[in-house]
Amino acid sequence: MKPSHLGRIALLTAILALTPAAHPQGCTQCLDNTAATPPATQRAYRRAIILLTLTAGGLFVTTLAIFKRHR
Amino acid sequence: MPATITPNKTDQERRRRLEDNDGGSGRRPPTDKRTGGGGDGDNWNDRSHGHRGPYERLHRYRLGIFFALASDLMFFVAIVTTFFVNQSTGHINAYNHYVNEWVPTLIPRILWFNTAILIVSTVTMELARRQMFRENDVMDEWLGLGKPITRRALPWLSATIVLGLAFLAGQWVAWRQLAAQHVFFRTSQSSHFFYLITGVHAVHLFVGIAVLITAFAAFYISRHLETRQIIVDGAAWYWHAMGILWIFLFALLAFFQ
Amino acid sequence: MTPKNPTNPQRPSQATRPLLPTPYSLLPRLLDHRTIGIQYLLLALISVVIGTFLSLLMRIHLVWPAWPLPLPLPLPFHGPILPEDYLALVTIHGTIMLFFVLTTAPQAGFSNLILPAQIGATRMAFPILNAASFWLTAVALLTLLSSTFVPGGAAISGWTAYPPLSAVQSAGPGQGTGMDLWLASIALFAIASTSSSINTLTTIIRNRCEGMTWERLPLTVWGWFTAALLSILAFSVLLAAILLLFCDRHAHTSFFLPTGDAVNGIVHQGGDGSPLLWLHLFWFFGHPEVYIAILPGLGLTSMLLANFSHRRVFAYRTMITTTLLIGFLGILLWGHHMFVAGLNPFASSAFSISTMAIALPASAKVLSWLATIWRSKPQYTTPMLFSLGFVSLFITGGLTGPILAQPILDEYLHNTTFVVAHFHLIMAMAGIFGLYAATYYWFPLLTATRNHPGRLLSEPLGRLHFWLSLIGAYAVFLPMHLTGLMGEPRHYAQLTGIPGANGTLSPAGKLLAQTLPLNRFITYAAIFLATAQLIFLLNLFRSIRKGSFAASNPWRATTLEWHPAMNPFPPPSASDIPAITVHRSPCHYETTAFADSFLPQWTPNPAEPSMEDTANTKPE
Amino acid sequence: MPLSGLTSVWTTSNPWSLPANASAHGLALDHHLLLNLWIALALLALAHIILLAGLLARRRNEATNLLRVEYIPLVALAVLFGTLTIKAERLWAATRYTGASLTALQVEVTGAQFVWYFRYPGPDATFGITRPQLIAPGEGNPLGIDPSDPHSADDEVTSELVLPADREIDLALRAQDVIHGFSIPELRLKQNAVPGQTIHIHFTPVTPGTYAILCTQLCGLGHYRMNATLRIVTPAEFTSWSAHQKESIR
Repeated sequence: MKPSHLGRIALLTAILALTPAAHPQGCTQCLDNTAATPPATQRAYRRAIILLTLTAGGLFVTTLAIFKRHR
Repeated sequence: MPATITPNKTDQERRRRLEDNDGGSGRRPPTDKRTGGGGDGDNWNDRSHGHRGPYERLHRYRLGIFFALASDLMFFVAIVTTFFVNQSTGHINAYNHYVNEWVPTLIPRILWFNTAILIVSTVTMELARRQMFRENDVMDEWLGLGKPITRRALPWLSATIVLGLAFLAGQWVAWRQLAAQHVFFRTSQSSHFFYLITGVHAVHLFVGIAVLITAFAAFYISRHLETRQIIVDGAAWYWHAMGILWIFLFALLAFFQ
Repeated sequence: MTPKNPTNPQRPSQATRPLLPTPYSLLPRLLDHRTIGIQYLLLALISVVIGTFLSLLMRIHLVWPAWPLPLPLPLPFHGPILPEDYLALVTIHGTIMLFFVLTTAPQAGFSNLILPAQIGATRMAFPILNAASFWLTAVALLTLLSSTFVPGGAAISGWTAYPPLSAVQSAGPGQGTGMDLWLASIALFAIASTSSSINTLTTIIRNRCEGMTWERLPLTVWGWFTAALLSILAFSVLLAAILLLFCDRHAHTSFFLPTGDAVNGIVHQGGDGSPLLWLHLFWFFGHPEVYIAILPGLGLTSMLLANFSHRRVFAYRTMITTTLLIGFLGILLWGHHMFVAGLNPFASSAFSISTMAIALPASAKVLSWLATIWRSKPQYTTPMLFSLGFVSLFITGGLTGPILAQPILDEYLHNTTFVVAHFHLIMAMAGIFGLYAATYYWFPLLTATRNHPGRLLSEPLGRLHFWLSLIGAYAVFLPMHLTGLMGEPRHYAQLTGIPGANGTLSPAGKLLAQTLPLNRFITYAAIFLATAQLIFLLNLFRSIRKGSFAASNPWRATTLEWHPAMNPFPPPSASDIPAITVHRSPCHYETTAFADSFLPQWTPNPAEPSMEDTANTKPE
Repeated sequence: MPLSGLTSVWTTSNPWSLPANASAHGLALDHHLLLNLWIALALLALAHIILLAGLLARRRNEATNLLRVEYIPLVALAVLFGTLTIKAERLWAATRYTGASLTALQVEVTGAQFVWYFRYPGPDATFGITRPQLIAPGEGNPLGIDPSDPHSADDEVTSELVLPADREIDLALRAQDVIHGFSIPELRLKQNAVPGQTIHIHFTPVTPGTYAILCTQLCGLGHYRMNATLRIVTPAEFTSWSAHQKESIR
């Protein structure tokens, strides 16, 4: 096998060996961030907030409408 | 008084005293459509019918029930909100993976049957309610010519009570079936919600049935036609609301888990 | 109306004949809205005395930790105050004051006493429901107070009861039975105030007398209306949240408990609950709740300022709109309590904008008040003084609102005493000033019976009470802003001798110790403020028995509650119940060079209707 | 700029001032806070002057000009509050909308009744797995770190937060039992630690010194004494400190 090949393989192994050391922090972070509020949960909370506000607001306005009819 | 078309003073006074003093004791024809007078040309006489008419009490109770149902709706909305959020909440497991352990609770097939029953009961309830307000019968009954209203409404009312009880029984069966599969209230996140939602709704229906039975008794006890009308009418609106609510809750449990 | 008054229908007695075999004379009395109103006010009075006492205990403990409360018998909180006792004090104080004073007194007490009269009705819509909700409230109060006697003491998680602290029994003393009783009490209160609000709404919409269009409703009625509307929307959500929390505590569910939550070595194994969810549900209720407490006061202030400065309320229709707007926006901004609680930052921004938005209707109200009294040479009666105090406190407390509504600033100020100062000024102090204004103003109607006309509270004592209270209120809560800016957090049982990391005074200890001089001053001011209230109690008890009799319309007011027929004295005879008809919007005064006259809502128009009248009664 | 003038006025003339700021983002926050406070004070004074003037001046016919009295001031207030909101939102976005850079120093903060623990990931820049079952403060494992996880070997747990100045810090906030409030007044920092969640905040300390870490969310009877100390040191001191920590671990 030619030394050049050896060099390439060495480079490749070096890169492969070094990457884990380079990215674990990134991994912890993305993992933690999903743990903080995964998109699904965020969506659920958004849905919850909208549901609460819309229902309450709707009832508020409906009552006003009823009152206005009797005014 | 400005020159507007108003009943004269005495009439007005009589009307007011009646309105304030008779608790629907039926001294006034229940189908009387007189509207109030007075005011200062502030389109008082263009008021909607029944606003000052004989059904004062009835409409008051309807309004009260509307508000009660509104706040009840918020109660259920809060629970549904919790449902959505808990459904999509997960945690980091021992292997440092983010997992969501929500396992849907398979709803027993009998719930479909129960839903059908509840819908039918809503129809019978509405029929019973309609019977209470047929003007000729109301006049007859008020004049003491027999009890046509009772005759017409009672069957539908009883039907509703029976159907309601059937629904509750059906729910009970559903709970038994789940329990047989060892799915209990505390089993899983979704089973919490299944039992909570069905349970709370069942309690509401239980109250509804109690009211219906009261209405049933009222046909024999209460001397005032309007009181009977009010109980049936109120029970009906409550019952309809619970029916519609159940359809939403059922859809939630059946399709959105 | 008084019980034996003929206009009081026999319907209640009929409706309840099957229920309880009470003496026929007593039942109408118990179902009569005026009696119920008085009962509510008494309940609120007892509560406010207790709540004030507890707050004094807290203030004293903060600056003189060693001082034991010299209670003779082993009542709760006797002897030296432990940290858990302090937190129990915080919890009970907050719960009692917000629920049983600031919600009950204006929203149930005065609304029962005054609202029907102000809309020309002879009674509330549902008397039985009305009485039921009062007795439920009373039971709720007793439940709350009883929680201080159980082993472990009362709940220690504050009036917001955040889980897991409130969900796990082992999380601290008072989180066992005490917490259960707290939850039960609040659940009962929620049911009670929902039903009383249903009653209020139905009464306002249905029982108005002829001519009382919604353009002509007094602003107090609008306040009661909006507050009641908010209660039916908010309290049931609280009820649901309490139900869920109760399941978490006793039924092994996990709505608010996350997996692997380890409290004192006990690891919770269950589904993935979310503590944040409680915050959402609670504050969805909690923020409207504080508006429920203040809205009636807003309405009353407008009416009193106009009445005593002998003017029409400036921009009446705008005032109605702003009242409704405050109520409506009040539903949409609960998230500003959660900026640093783990809320999504984007959601924080949204909530902060909706919160800033509510500053505008509030400012509109202030502007209208200023315009109403501007160059009016008002008549400085005690109710007027308290209304002016309300305006001042509302402005002072309100101006810190927009500051706290900005997430970035909340990141520093959240849960500091700055927040405490803010909501005490705008809700507690302004609210209580509103209640005082109402008491001094409506006292004749409170005390009138069919045997003797109503009495007046003593004016000199009232003025003294006002000035001391105003000074006291500012002396207590203005310095509290400063301690907050210095970084003093809420709910701290001690400010001194806090053990640091390594024996010596930790940086935290230093930071807190710096606030001590101010805190001493605040405590002295609090004692002063509380003492000033004794004047009111004295005035109250003196005037109830031997206050001077009032005329049927002592304040020359234009609203219907002063209509002779609405006054229990003299009792109208069965034959002539006047048909009350409303002819104009409230607050019609005419000042000519010779004399100033006023036109009550119920008097028919003079020959030529005045321009403003027609201008004001045209439908929107 | 006048704002800094206001700041100095406030901090010098007022004996009870904000604690000295020690973070990069704190300065802008302080300016905005003081701007707000001065505006509030001005409006307060203005409103009360109008109130008193209106009461003292002699009687005149009531104001009728809705536009001048109500709407124009309202618009002015709307503009004022609007600008404040926009300013605040931009500051908020700068601190909260974006995560920390990958080069930020990672520290995990864990709140438990009634103490703060700080964990440094060590050379492998990765935190070991924690399991609630393993929590045992008595046996020196207050966080329940799983020893079988290779990453956990070099984790350092301290009771004192030591941070290098002028480097971005990425705090991961966690709570074991109940909600706690992590607050460092001098860093203008506050964020609740919620059980079941890991919440990230990032900031850059600038001024070396020792500062107070408080709990600002009611967490039980020991809430008032749940504090810790933050030491901001120079980068050099920090490296030596962490080296010393590793020694102590071995």
